Amino acid sequence: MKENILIIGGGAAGMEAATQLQKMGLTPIIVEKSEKLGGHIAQWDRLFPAFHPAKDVVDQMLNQVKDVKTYLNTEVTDIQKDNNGFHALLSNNETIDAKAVVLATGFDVFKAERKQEYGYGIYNNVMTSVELERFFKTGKDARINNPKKIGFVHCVGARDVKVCNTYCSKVCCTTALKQACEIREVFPDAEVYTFYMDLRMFGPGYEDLYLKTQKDFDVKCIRGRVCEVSEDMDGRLVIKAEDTLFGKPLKMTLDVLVLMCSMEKNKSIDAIQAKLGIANNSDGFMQNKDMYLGMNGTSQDGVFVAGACIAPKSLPDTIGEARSVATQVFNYINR
Amino acid sequence: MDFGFCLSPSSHVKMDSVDLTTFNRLKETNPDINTCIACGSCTATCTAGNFTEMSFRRLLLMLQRGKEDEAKKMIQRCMLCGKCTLVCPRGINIRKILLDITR
Amino acid sequence: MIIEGKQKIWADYQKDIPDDHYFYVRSCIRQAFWPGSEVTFLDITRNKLGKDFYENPYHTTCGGIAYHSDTIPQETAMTIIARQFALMKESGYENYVCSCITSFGCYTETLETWHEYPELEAKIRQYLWDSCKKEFAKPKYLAHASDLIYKFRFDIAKQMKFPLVNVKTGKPLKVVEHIGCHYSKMFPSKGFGGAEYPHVLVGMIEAWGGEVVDYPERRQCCGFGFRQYFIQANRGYSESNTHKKFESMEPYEPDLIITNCPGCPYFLDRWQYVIAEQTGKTYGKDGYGIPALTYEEVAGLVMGYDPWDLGLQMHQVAIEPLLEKMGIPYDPKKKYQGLNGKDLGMPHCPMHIKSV
Amino acid sequence: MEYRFKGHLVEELYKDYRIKEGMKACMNCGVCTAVCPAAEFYKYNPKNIVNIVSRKNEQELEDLLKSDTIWYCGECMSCVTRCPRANAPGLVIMALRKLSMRSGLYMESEKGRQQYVVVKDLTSNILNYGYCVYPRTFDYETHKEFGPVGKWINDNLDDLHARMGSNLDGDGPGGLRKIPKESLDQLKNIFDVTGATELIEQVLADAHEEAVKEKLSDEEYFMKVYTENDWEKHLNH
Amino acid sequence: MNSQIFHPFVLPFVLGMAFVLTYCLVGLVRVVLQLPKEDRKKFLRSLVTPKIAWANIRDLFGDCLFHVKIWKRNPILGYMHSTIAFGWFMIIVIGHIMLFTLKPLEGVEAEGFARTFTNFYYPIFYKFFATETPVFAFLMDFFLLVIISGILIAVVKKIHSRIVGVKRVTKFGFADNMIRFALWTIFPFRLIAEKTNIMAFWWLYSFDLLIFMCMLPFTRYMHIPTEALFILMRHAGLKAREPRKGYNLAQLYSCPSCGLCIDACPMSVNDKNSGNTSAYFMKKLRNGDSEDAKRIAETCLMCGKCVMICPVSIESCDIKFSQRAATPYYINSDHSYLENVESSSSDISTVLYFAGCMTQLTPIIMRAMKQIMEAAGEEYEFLDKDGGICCGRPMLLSGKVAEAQAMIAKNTELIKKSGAKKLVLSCPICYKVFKDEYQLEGIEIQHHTQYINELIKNGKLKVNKGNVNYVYHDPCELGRAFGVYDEPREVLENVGNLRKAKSEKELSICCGGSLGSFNLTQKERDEITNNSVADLMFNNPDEIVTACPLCLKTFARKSPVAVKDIAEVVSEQLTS
Repeated sequence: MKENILIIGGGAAGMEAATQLQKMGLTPIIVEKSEKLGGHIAQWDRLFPAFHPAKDVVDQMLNQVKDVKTYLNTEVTDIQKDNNGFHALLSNNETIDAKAVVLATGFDVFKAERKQEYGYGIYNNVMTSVELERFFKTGKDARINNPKKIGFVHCVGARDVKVCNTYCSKVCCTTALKQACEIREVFPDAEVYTFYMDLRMFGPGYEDLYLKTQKDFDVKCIRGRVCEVSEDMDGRLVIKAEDTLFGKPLKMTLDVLVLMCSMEKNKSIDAIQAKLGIANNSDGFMQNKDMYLGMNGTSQDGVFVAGACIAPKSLPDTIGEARSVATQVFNYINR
Repeated sequence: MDFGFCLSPSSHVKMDSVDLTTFNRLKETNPDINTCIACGSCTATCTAGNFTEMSFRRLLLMLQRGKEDEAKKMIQRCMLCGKCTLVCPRGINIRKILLDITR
Repeated sequence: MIIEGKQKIWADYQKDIPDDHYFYVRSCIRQAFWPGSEVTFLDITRNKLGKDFYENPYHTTCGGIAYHSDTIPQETAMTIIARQFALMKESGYENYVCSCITSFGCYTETLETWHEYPELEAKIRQYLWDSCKKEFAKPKYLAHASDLIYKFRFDIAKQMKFPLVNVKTGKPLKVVEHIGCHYSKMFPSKGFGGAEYPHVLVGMIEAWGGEVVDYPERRQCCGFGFRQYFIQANRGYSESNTHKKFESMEPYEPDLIITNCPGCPYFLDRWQYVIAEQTGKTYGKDGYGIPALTYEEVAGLVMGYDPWDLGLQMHQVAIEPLLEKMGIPYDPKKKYQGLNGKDLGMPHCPMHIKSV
Repeated sequence: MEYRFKGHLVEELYKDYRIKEGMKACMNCGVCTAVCPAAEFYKYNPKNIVNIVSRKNEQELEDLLKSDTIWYCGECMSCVTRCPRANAPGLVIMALRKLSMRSGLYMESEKGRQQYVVVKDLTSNILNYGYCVYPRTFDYETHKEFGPVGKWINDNLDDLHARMGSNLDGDGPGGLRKIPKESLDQLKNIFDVTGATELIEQVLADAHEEAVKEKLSDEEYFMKVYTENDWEKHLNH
Repeated sequence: MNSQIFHPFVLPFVLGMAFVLTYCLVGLVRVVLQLPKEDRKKFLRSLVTPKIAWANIRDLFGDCLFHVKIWKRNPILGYMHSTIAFGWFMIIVIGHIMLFTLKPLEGVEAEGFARTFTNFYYPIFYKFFATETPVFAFLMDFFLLVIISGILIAVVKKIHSRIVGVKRVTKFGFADNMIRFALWTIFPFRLIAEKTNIMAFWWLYSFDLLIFMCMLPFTRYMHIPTEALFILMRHAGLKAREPRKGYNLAQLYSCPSCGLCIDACPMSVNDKNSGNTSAYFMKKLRNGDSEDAKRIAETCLMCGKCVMICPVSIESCDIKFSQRAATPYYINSDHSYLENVESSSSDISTVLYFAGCMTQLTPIIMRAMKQIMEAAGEEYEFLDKDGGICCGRPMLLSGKVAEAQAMIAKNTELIKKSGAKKLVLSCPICYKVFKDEYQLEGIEIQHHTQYINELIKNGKLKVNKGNVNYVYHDPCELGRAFGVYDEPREVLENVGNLRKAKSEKELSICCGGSLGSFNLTQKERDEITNNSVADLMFNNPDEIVTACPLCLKTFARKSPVAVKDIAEVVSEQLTS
C-alpha cells in the first residue's frame, strides 16, 4: 500500500498532512510553488497567544517532512482524473500519478492598497501586519523610526462589502493584540491604539492575551473602524474614526499605522481547482462538502481540502484540519 | 457685522491633545481600570442610572477623551451603592475608582 | 507621499466617455454666481477645440438642489431628470454632460436606482408621459463638464499661455483641489480617479504646471449642506466646515483652490470673507484670502483669457495676487466695468480681508 | 398627538426606495459618524439613525421624526463612500425627512419647521423661473455673506450679466435665459403628477396654521423660522 | 536599715512621675477642650449623674484593673493583664496606706514640706526608708509576686504566643519594645532591691520607672491612664467626630495594641492584610500617619468584629467613619433627580417590603418573599418593584453624611406616603441604616428573618420541617450590629436541621463581600470568603443559609454547597 498522495501546497497544512500520511504508510508528494516549505507561517516571528516562536513549530514540521518527496519552485499546471486516479502535470514537465489529491493551498494576504482610504502605498507610514511581523523578525523597516504613537486597524479587507469580503478573517484580532504588545515591548514609551469593531478572542488563552494587552501593556483599544487616513505636513498620519462606545467622532495623529490585512483565498490555484470541478463558496474560498463531518471533502471524489484554502484559520486549526484530512485520505484509499 | 450665525465648535475628540492626568493618576492605584470591555453591565444595573444618564463605562471613556468635567458632573449622580462593582465581569473595583476620581 | 500609489489608483479609475457630441445642461448656481465659467467652457470646447456641445433652450433646472433640500419627492426629481433626457433624445444626442455636480449626482443616482429597480423607471416613464407627453431615452454616456476639461487638459495645455507657475520664483503654484461631494462619493467608479484620490482636477493641475497640495481635510465637504445654507440659522454649520478645511490647508500655504462644483467656490470664497469679518483671520498672505476658482476659470486663465471676461471680479477674495504670481496682465480699471466700459461703481472694502 | 400615518410610520418609511437602497444591516463600526461633517458640528450621529431605522420601532421612529436630529445632515453623502455594509445613511435621512414632512411631525422641531423656508424659496424658484437658485430672488439682506461683492453684483445685475455673456431673461439658449412657458408648465405638471404639489401645499398650510397660532403674518413667521436658532441646543459638546 | 530620708536614686522616679503626671494633666485638659461645647457639657454632667457614675466605677475596676473582658475571651491573657494591672494598683494603694503606719527610721523623720515630698516616693521605695508592719509587708510581697507571675506569662506570650492561645500579635517598634522591657524588669528589680538592699538594684529599679514613665506617653502604655478617661467619656454617650480630636483622641490612646482584633479581623486570613486591622489603624492614626490610617480606614470591611472583641470597647469602626468623612471629596453630589422618583406601591397596605439595591441583584429573594407573604395572607406592597433608590448606607459608609441624608429623606417620604404599618427589609445593609438613621415613627422596621419568624410563631405561616441540614451565617449588619441571632435560627429549626458553624453569632466571619471596604481586591475578598465558607462548612451542612443578599452573592461564588437566603429556604418549605 504505497499509494501516492499529491499534496498541493507546502505550508502548515500541506506539511502536517504529509507527515501524517507518511506515518500511515502512504506516499505523500508535496508540490510547492515557492522556493521553500513553510508557507506564510515561516515568515512569522512569534505566535499568539503566548508569543511562542514560530520558528520552533516550523522547524519541527520541516524536520518531520524531511523524507517526504517534495517539489519546490513547482506548480501543477494540469490535472486529469481517470479510473486509476489523478495524473498531474507539473511545471517542470514531470508527471505525478496519485490516488488522491489534497489541496492545501492556503491564503493570500489582502492587498491593503485596495482599501484606498487607508492610503497604503500612498502614505509612507502605513504598513501591513505582515510587514510589521517581518520587522519583528528582522528588526528592520524604514517606516518604523522610534515611533511615539502607533495604531492598528482591524478588519482591513474583512467584513467589508466594499472590497467584496464580507467574512471575518478570524485571526487578525488576536494577531493585532499580539503585535500591539510586541511593539510596546520594542518601544516602551510608545502609545499603542487598536481600532476594532469586535474583539473576537475565540481561542484558549486569547482572552487572557486581551486582558494582558489592556493591563500589562496599556494598549488602548478603541471601538470604531478607522474611516480615513491622511498625511500631515510632517508626514505623520491623521486618522478619523468614531469612538462608537463614546458616540463621538475622534481624530488623532499617529506615527505608524498598521493594517490588519485579512486572508483571502490563494487564487493561484484557481485554474487547477476549476479543472477539478471544485467551486468557491460565497466568501470566495474553496467549497468543501459541509462544515461538519465533510469538512475535508469536496464535490470531487478523491480531492480533499485542508487549511486556509477553505476559510481563514489559525495555525492550530490548520494543523488539526491537516491531521483530519490525512485520516480522510487514508479511509478513502482503504475504502 | 452680524451675519446671524457663527462658527460652531468641533465635537471631535482630539486625541492628540487630551489631558490624561486624572486617568493616569487613577491607573496608578487601580490598574484594573484599563481592563474595561465596555460590556455595559455597570450601566445596566446602576441604581442612579435608572433615573439619570449615569453610566460608569461612559464615565471612564469621558476621562480618556478629555471630558473630565462631564465625568465629574456624572459622578454627582452616583449613590455609591456598589451594584456595579458586583456585576463587573472584569472584577474592576468601580466604587473605589469613583471615590478616587473625586479626591 | 508615494505618488506611484496614487497613479495606480488613477489608472484603475478611468471612465470611458467620448470626447465630442454632447447634450449640455447648465447649473443654476453657476449661471447665477459664475456665469463666466459656463461661457468659457462652451467657448473652449466649441471654439478653441472645435467640439459639438449643444444647449437646448427648453432644458430647466434638474431640481437637484430642491431634492437635496428635501422639498420635492424623489419621484419629482427623477421625472424632471427624465424630461431632460427626453429633450436630449428629441435633440438627437446620446451623450449627456451637465455643468453641475449636484445634477451629476442626481443623474447618476437616478440611473443607478432605475438599474436596480426597473419598476421605478417604468413608473417615472409613466409620470413623464402623464405630465409632459414625452418619452425619454437614457443617455449612453453621462459626464460632468469637468470630466471633459480633464479629457481635454493636454489639448488646453498645448494652447497654454500662463502655466500654473510663479513667474517670480519659477516654482509651480501650490494648488488645492476640491471635488464636489456628489461627483464620486456616492458612486466612486463614476469619477476620474475614484472617490478617495479623484484625478479629475489633479490631472488638470499637473497638466498645467501646478503642484497639488494633499492636506488632511482634502476630502472634507465645503459645508454647503443645502438646507444648512439656505436657512440663515443653519449657516454656522456651513461656515464651520469651510473653516475646518482652511485651518487644515493653511500650513501648506496654497496659492489657489480649484473646484469642480458650483457651490464650493462660492462657499470657499464667501466663508473666507465671513471668517475674516468674524475672527479677523485670513488664510492668504498679507491679509488676502486664497482664491477659490472653478476649473473653467483656471483653464481660461492659463489659456490667456482676460480675467474680467472670466468673471473673476465676482469673487469676494481678491484675485490680483494670483494674477501677479502667474504673470497675467490685467487692467485694474476694467475690473468693475460693464459692457463698453460702463462704470458700475465698486463694492466697498471689507474690514479684515483685502478685496483689491 | 395626532399626525398622519400614525401607527404606520415604519411601514410607510420602508416603502421609500431610498430605504431599500440605503438601509441594509449596520454593524456599528462608526465610519459614517467619523467622516460626517454634521456629526462634528451638530448633536448628530448617523450610525444611531441607521440603528433606529433598522429597529423598526414605531415609537422610536416617531420620536426621531419629530426631533431636530434628522435635519442636521448636509446630504454630502460622504458616509455612502465608506460604509462597509453598503448602507447609505444620507439616503436614509432623506427618506426620514420626507416622511417627517408628510406625517406632519416635522412641525414639532425647530429644524423641521425650517422646511417651510426652503420649500417656499426653492419650489417657487423652480415653478416661476425654472431654476432652483435665481439671482433676482437671491436677496443680499438675507444673505449678508454674499459680501460687498455680492451686493455690488445684485446692484448691477443686468449690466454685469450682460458683461459676462449671460442671456439674462432672454429667449433662446444661454445662461439665465428665460425658461419658455411651455417648459415651466411641464414642470408644474410634473409637480402635480409626482406629489410635489401636494407636499408643497401641505407645508405652506402647516406654516400658515402655525403662523396664525403664533399670531404672526406669514412673512413674519417666515423670518422667524429663517433666523430662529437655539444654537447651544444643537451643538455636540 | 538606712538612716536618711533621701537618697539620690529616688530622683529618676520623681522626675518620671512628675513628667507623666504633668503630661496626663495637660492631655486631659486638651481632650476636654477639644470636645464640642455640647459634648463637653454632656461629659461634665455625666460625672455627677449617679447612674453613670456607678457605671463608671464599675467599669473602671472591671475593665482597667480586672480586665473582665479579656478574662472572658482568654483566661490566661485575663490573668496576665489583671495580675499586672491590679497587682500594681494594689502595691501603690497599700504603699500609700502604709504611709500612715510606717515607722520612720530613727531620727530621720521628715517634717512639713519635706514630709510631703517624702510621701511622694516613700511608698515606692519604702523598704529603703522605713520599717513596715508584717501584715503590710506580706501583702506587698504577695502582690509583687503576683505581678511577676503575670509578667512571666507575658514573656512566654512574647516568645511563643500560641501557648497562650494567640495566633497573631501586634508587631511593635523599638520604643514599644523598650518600654515593655522596662515594665518587665521594674518588679524583679524591686524584689531584688528590697530583699538584698543592693544599691545598684535600687538605682536600676528607679531608672526603670523613669524609663517607663517618660516613654509612656509615646507608647501604647498610654492606654493605662487614658482608658479611665475613655470609660468616663463613653459612659457620657459621646460620639466620634473628628478622627484625631476629643473623644476619638481618647479612644486612640486607650487602645493598648493588645492585638486581639488582629486574629478577629477577617482580613487577617492574608498575612499581608493583618497590617490593615484595627490595632494598626489605631496606632497609625495615633502617630499621625494619616495616609496609612486613611488607607486602612478605607480597606476595612466594617464588619464590627474588632469592636465586639475589643477588651477596651473601642469603637474603631466609628473612628474609621470619622476618618473617611474627613477625607476631602471634591464632588458635590447632585441627587436632585430623586425628586422625581416614584414608589411602585400604590395602595395603602399594612406591610411594605423594600428590596433595596442588593436584593435587586438577587431576584430569587424577592420572589421568595412574595411567596411567603402571599402564603401568610399578608396585605403587602413592594416599595421598589421597578428599582428604587439606595437606602443611603453605602453613602454613609463612605463618610458622606449629608449626601446619605438626601436618600434617607426621599425614602422616608415614599414610605410615609404609603401608609404602611410595617416595613420589611431583606437586606441587613438597609436594615442597619433604617434602624439607625431613619425617623419612621409609628412604622415597625423588621428584617425579614424577624418578620418570617413572627409569621411562623403567630401561625400565619405554615411550614414543613424538612430534613436538610442547614448552617446559618450571621450577616455582620444583622448579627453584631443588632444582635439578631435567635430569630433566623428559630426559623431554620422550623424548616430543617440547624448545624453549627465553627464561629457563630458575634464571632461569625464576614463573607468578604462587604460594601464597607473600598480597597480590597477581588482576590483578597475571595480569600476572606474561602475562610468564611470553610468556617461554615465545619459541620458539613447540606446548605449554607444567610439572610443578606450580598452574603448570598458572595458565598455563591465560592461555596461547595448550595447557598440560599433564609426566605428562599422557607419558601421551599411552605405548606401548600
